[in-house]
Amino acid sequence: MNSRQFLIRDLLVLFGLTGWAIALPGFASEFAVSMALTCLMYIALSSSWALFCGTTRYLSLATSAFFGIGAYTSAILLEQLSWVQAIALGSLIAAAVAVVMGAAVLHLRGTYFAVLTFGMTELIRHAISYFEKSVTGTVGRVLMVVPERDTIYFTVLALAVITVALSIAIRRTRFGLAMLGIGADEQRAQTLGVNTRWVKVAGFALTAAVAGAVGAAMSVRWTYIDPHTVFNPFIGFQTVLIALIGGAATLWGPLIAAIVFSVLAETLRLQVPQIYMMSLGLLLILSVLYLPGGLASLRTETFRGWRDGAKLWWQETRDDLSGEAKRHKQREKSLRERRDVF
Amino acid sequence: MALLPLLDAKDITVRFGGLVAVDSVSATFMPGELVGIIGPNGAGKTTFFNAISGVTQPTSGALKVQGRELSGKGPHRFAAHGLARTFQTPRTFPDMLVRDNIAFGLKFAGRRPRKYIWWGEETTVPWVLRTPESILGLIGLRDQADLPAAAITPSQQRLLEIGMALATRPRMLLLDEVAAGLTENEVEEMARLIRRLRDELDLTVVWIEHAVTTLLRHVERVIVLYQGKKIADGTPAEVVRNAEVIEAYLGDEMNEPSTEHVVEEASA
Amino acid sequence: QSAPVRIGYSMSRTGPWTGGAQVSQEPNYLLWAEQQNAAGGLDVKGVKRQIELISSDDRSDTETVVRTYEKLMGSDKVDLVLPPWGSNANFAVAPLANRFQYPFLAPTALSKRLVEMRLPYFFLLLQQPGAMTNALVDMLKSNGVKTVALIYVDDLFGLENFAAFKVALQGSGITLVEDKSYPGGVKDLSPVLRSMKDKNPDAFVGFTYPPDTILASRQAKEVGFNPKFFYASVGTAFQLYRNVMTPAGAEGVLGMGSWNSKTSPGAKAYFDAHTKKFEGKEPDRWASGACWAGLEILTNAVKAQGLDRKAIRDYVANTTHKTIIGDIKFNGSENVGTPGTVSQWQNGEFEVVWPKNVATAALNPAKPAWK
Amino acid sequence: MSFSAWLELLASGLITGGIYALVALGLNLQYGLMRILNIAHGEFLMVGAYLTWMAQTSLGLNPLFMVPVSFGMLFVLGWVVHRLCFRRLTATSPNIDIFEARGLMVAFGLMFLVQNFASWMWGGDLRGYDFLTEPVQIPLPGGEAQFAGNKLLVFALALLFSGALIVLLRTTLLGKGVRALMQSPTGAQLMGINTRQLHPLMFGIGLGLSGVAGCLISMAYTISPSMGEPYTITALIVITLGGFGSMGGALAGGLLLGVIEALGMHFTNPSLKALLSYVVFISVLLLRPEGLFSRKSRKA
Amino acid sequence: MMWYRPSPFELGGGGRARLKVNGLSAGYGAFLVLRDLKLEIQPGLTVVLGPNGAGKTTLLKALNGLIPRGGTVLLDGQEMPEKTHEIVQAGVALVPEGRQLFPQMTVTENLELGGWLVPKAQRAERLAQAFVDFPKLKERATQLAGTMSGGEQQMVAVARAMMCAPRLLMLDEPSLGLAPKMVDELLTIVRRIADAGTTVLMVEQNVKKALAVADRGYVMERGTLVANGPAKLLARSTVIREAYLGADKDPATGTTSAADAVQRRKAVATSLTP
Ligand SMILES: Nc1ncnc2c1ncn2[C@@H]1O[C@H](COP(=O)(O)OP(=O)(O)OP(=O)(O)O)[C@@H](O)[C@H]1O
Ligand SMILES: Nc1ncnc2c1ncn2[C@@H]1O[C@H](COP(=O)(O)OP(=O)(O)OP(=O)(O)O)[C@@H](O)[C@H]1O
Ligand SMILES: CC(C)C[C@H](N)C(=O)O
Ligand SMILES: [Mg+2]
Ligand SMILES: [Mg+2]
Repeated sequence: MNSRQFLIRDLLVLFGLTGWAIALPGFASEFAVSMALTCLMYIALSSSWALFCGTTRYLSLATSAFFGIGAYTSAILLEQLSWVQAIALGSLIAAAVAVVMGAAVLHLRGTYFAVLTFGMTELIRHAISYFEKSVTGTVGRVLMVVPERDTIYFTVLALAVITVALSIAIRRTRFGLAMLGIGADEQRAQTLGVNTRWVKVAGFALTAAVAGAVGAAMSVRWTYIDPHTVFNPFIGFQTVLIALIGGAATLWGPLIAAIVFSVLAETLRLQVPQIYMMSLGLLLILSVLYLPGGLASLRTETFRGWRDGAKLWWQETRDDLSGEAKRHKQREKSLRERRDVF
Repeated sequence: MALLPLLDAKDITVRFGGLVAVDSVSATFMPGELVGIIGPNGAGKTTFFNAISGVTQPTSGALKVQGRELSGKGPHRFAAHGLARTFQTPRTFPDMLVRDNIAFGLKFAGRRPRKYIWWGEETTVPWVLRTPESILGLIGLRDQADLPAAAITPSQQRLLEIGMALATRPRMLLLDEVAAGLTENEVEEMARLIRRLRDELDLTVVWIEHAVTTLLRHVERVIVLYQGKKIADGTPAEVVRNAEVIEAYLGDEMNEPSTEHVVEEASA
Repeated sequence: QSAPVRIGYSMSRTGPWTGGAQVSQEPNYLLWAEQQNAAGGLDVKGVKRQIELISSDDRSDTETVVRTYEKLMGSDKVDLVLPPWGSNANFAVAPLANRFQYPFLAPTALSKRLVEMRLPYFFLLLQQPGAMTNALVDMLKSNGVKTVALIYVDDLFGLENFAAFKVALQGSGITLVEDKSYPGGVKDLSPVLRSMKDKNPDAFVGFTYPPDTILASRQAKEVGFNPKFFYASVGTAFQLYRNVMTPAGAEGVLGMGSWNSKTSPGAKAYFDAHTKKFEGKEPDRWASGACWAGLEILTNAVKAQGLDRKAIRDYVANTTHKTIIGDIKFNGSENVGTPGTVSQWQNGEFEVVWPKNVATAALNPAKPAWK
Repeated sequence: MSFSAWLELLASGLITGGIYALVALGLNLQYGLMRILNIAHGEFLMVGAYLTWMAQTSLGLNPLFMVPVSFGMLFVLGWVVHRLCFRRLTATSPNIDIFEARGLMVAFGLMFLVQNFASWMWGGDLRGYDFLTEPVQIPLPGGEAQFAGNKLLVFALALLFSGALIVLLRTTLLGKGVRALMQSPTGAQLMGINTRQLHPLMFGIGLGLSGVAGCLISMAYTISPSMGEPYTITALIVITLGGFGSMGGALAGGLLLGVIEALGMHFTNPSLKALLSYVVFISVLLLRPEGLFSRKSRKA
Repeated sequence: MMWYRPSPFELGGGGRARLKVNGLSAGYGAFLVLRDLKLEIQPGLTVVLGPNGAGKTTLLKALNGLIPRGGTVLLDGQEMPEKTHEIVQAGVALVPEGRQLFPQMTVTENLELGGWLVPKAQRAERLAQAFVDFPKLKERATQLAGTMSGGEQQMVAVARAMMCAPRLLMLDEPSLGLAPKMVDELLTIVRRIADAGTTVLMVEQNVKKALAVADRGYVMERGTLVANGPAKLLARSTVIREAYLGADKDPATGTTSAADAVQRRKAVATSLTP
């Protein structure tokens, strides 16, 4: 397939999914819609995260900061502004914060960036807590008027669709390529003519805008929000986790993972309440070990690979057990490509 | 009409802590020149390249590209003004295909007529610099086009580095030991390729190489760095007779029979 | 044999809320269902029906709580629901309760704001900050306390209690010599306690959560800060407190508590049943009682009204309920039947010591030294 | 404020800081040296704490006895975890960045697994026991201060373990070997390093140290299955402050953080404590990304 | 401690190792670069020559266990172990292509790690020797290896491999990126090592200089060995002169056996501009 065919395929898939999601509240149960809402929330969050962080390999843990900022904005302003305005403003403020944060920290790579974004999230959380406590004399906000559930649903759906559409579009532009180049070798990309600073800040702001909007839309479901809930680092962690499970550099990976992960987690939670988190942890580990490219890399060959791997493992174990002599004979046969380095 | 130098570096100094890696080096490069830079290991050649391509901020000094002051600007600005470079240790995008490595540069090509953005191919762009395929043909990596860059040998990666640099459609090409690890014959091939690039694409080329005999046969001017300082700047013939250069760098390299002709030719 | 009554709830079994939820709330639900089932089932207007509990873990996550209750009330359409743990989760489900018209008798929600929302289906069993702090100030004042130093946790619980406490102090003649807030999960309170010790107040008051309650107590012992009245909040009523501090170490410590097994025969029966079922694990002397009382109210409501949820609501709202912790009566959402109380550790038991009419033991007005 | 009050304040900050440093030791090996961002660090610490609690309450063992025992048990656990997870990961990850990302995911899985294993095994309640809570008088110039015995013990052992690690890594090539291994696996093998042993060994030691930290912490604080996360975060902050992989740095970073918090708490408000430590943390990262106490300049 | 298992060979050289390779094949995944190779390395200094992509690096990698191999490799009559670290413990060191330094560690640390298998006291001795051989490294002892210049890094790589006192030292293009004077110095050092008893196998592109110091040479093309013999004879052979020494100065007829060079010339033969 050439790139145009890919584009058409991607758009068709997106349209199909959207149509299905739009129809959902019409026929599905209360719970299914609620579940879908969670999926959509993480689709938007992790797709937008992957859009920037997956391609540039700047592992940001600040998603919860933007989510929280969006949430607070809508909580404070929902009484004065319309729903759409509140969300737009939430997303705007989150993006603005991201620009400032990005300008300060985007010169640090890798671990430092991850840890710093996390630290900044916590800083924002504590700052807001302190501000609320000492200035407004309360922590948290109670939302008296909240929109209908369907309004929230369609809003988050729209955000998810926009995010995925953006991802489809941006991968094809210079901007997308520039982010890819930054991920591969930032300085090299620069010498090839990429204004990396601008690209990074813009990309970071873009993810933040989405996270802010999602935060603004979702948190009204909780009636009461306080910094601890909306800046909960786990929102950020989970976003990263989902994107990585799906394949951070892929288009559909985060989407697939958001659905699979949320549904799986929920199913396990309801079906095997005793050990569901353990099963989830185990599945997660297995998926990283045996599906390192993420869910998006799942193909029929993958299964064949597992089978061969299992065979090989069995052979090795048997040889390990039966001693060195046998292994020597087998050695010449096993011209394996990858070797265990460690 | 006095030609404007393509690149004018004045008193470039780069320090790393207490170490002065480049010590107040000035050099101008005129359009169409093919200049070699030589010097012992750690003389500051690469650092000088880094400084004049924006990769390292010089501690002091001024840089002008075609009369425009670019000191303190990021590498992308230099690229936009037609400066392209290779890295001594190849820095290709390892996970991308060889072809996509080239395509990347083309996307951000600096010296591109604005029209190109809207109307596609521009006729004034030399045909070899239009598509990844033609550039790959030029550097001889067509067969490797669909391999990830990580899978090709280091010497091939050096070729790819040249391709990536060319893809930005530069005016000036900075080559850092692109012929390292090649046999003598292959270095010769490389030199011819570089000369053709200069002649036919109208480039200015600055070339660092330790294969002095070949280098000196092909360049018109040589700059010699030693302990961060420029100790000579002139034609190969002048340089090979410079006592300081012989002492610091060449040793008895030029006395071998196979290289005598260089000296002869140069002095003729 | 008629179909079982399906009762759903979501509970924190993992995450930060677990500690409280697994002491004050879920064990009671389980005990209640077991007792009812053992007695033939829940009496639904004269018909005994088994109770089927439908529960799941909410990971201490608000969104999960909301989703679970949407499932229980919207999709599964269970007969009744029991509330989740803590103020945050109850805030989130309160509007849902109204939308789906399920009565909620929340044992661990504590906020004036929740009362102010005036949700007809939502009832808060625990004494609210106003009542509790009034009782506390009343007690302090009656015992000649002149100065108080106070710490409170930086969240709704701490802030509301602090605010109510300040209101209660007005006109009492007691001065607040120092008040400091601290973030939850703090690992060292000794600098604060040392500076409070220097001010030598008559009483120390902490609106704290269990880990911090224990931290503050231990560190008070560490720095030798031993005011005549040492009051801390959530967690003092836990068996854990006595285990960690040892009975001698806990002696004289005051805290939020409103009942123990001496409060009423029902309370004793409940206490014993709980301890038996959970192999020595005792219910806490504050919220557990309220939780059990809520279950008693629900049992009676169902007996009287069947599973008609509107009728149950009206019954709950308009009746004065006799429970193990005394009479409960609702004004709007708030329980105004149970008075604010203060309890104190005495000889290994957390005795209600204030107000006198519900006291199970006499107040010891001078805390002995830490042991 | 009197001189002795100052000293007292400093001492209490140092003690808390010692605990911070102790908590960071294991993660510093795993992340600082091996680039395994073990987000389940706090969970393993919790396991150490629970083992100690169990030994104390049901078997009546002295918690001190559990220091070596929990080290040993977690060391073995670490070895096994490494064999089952990280060995394959290191073999299949094309580069260190990808290894780090995948390692993070595995660690998340471990976090779920371990945390919920603990809930399932021991229930979600808060736990604790009483051990050496008696205050001990410490003579200070200009008076004396008192500190809980267990805190002093924890502090002393924190110093001891940090010191032992510093010595171990200074006098042997073990630490350098691990760092080398992460920077160039091929290069390390070419030095004759048995990478298949060194890696699990260091991971095991890291986990063992988490176990020790958990054991000691259970003496001073209440424990619960969800107690891990804050400790992971503290550890991360401390090792970033001190410079990844530097044991001396982590010790200094931990102590510094403790003192800053104590002073901040005394002079401003405990609520500002968290804010303060994050401000310090972020400024350090922005101004000296290689850590406050590392002399070598490392590229970010 | 097991990680410090002393090398089974006499430290300080004197091994005079002989390497016998028979039926060696190796490659990358399904792609075999070397097929059924047979060679014998005698004590002394052996050089392997060959154009780009001939498979020289592949040969060294296979011998050192960095890629899986087929066939028999006997080191002093003993089967060569399979895993790299075991091979190194058996006394075989390699300066790999691409150097594989530890970029975030100082020069000294890099060298120390080179002596991983060597007891501490001797490690210090060897470090001192390395600093004598490469005075530049002594000067830069605390610089991070990754910030060194290309040539300086090459020196670190060579010095590091020599730290462990191997009985067989393999060098993959040790002169890469070195200035001419430095190349001479390096080759002198290599010669000295060979004379001191360590067997050296060196891949070099600097054909003339390499043959001048080597005892024997192999020529490799497209994965097979096409010629071998004493270095003096090889240096005079036509194969070598034609293929590597740039004997022919006429641009129109210059020949080379490197496949891609031919291709390159073809491409350039047509005009580049419109
Ligand atoms: N980031 C750095 N920090 C410290 N010193 C540096 C740094 N980069 C380069 N140097 C030192 O500066 C000097 C000049 O290095 P440079 O790379 O320019 O040398 P070079 O002339 O290119 O040498 P070569 O021919 O070996 O490539 C060297 O001694 C090098 O060690
Ligand atoms: N990682 C790899 N994956 C696939 N093919 C490879 C890989 N490395 C090398 N090759 C191929 O194997 C062949 C031999 O490569 P090798 O590196 O051994 O050549 P060489 O003789 O060392 O060349 P040079 O002089 O350039 O170093 C080349 O054709 C190359 O394309
Ligand atoms: C004190 C508790 C019963 C209420 C709970 N701490 C909360 O506010 O979430
Ligand atoms: Mg250089
Ligand atoms: Mg090679």
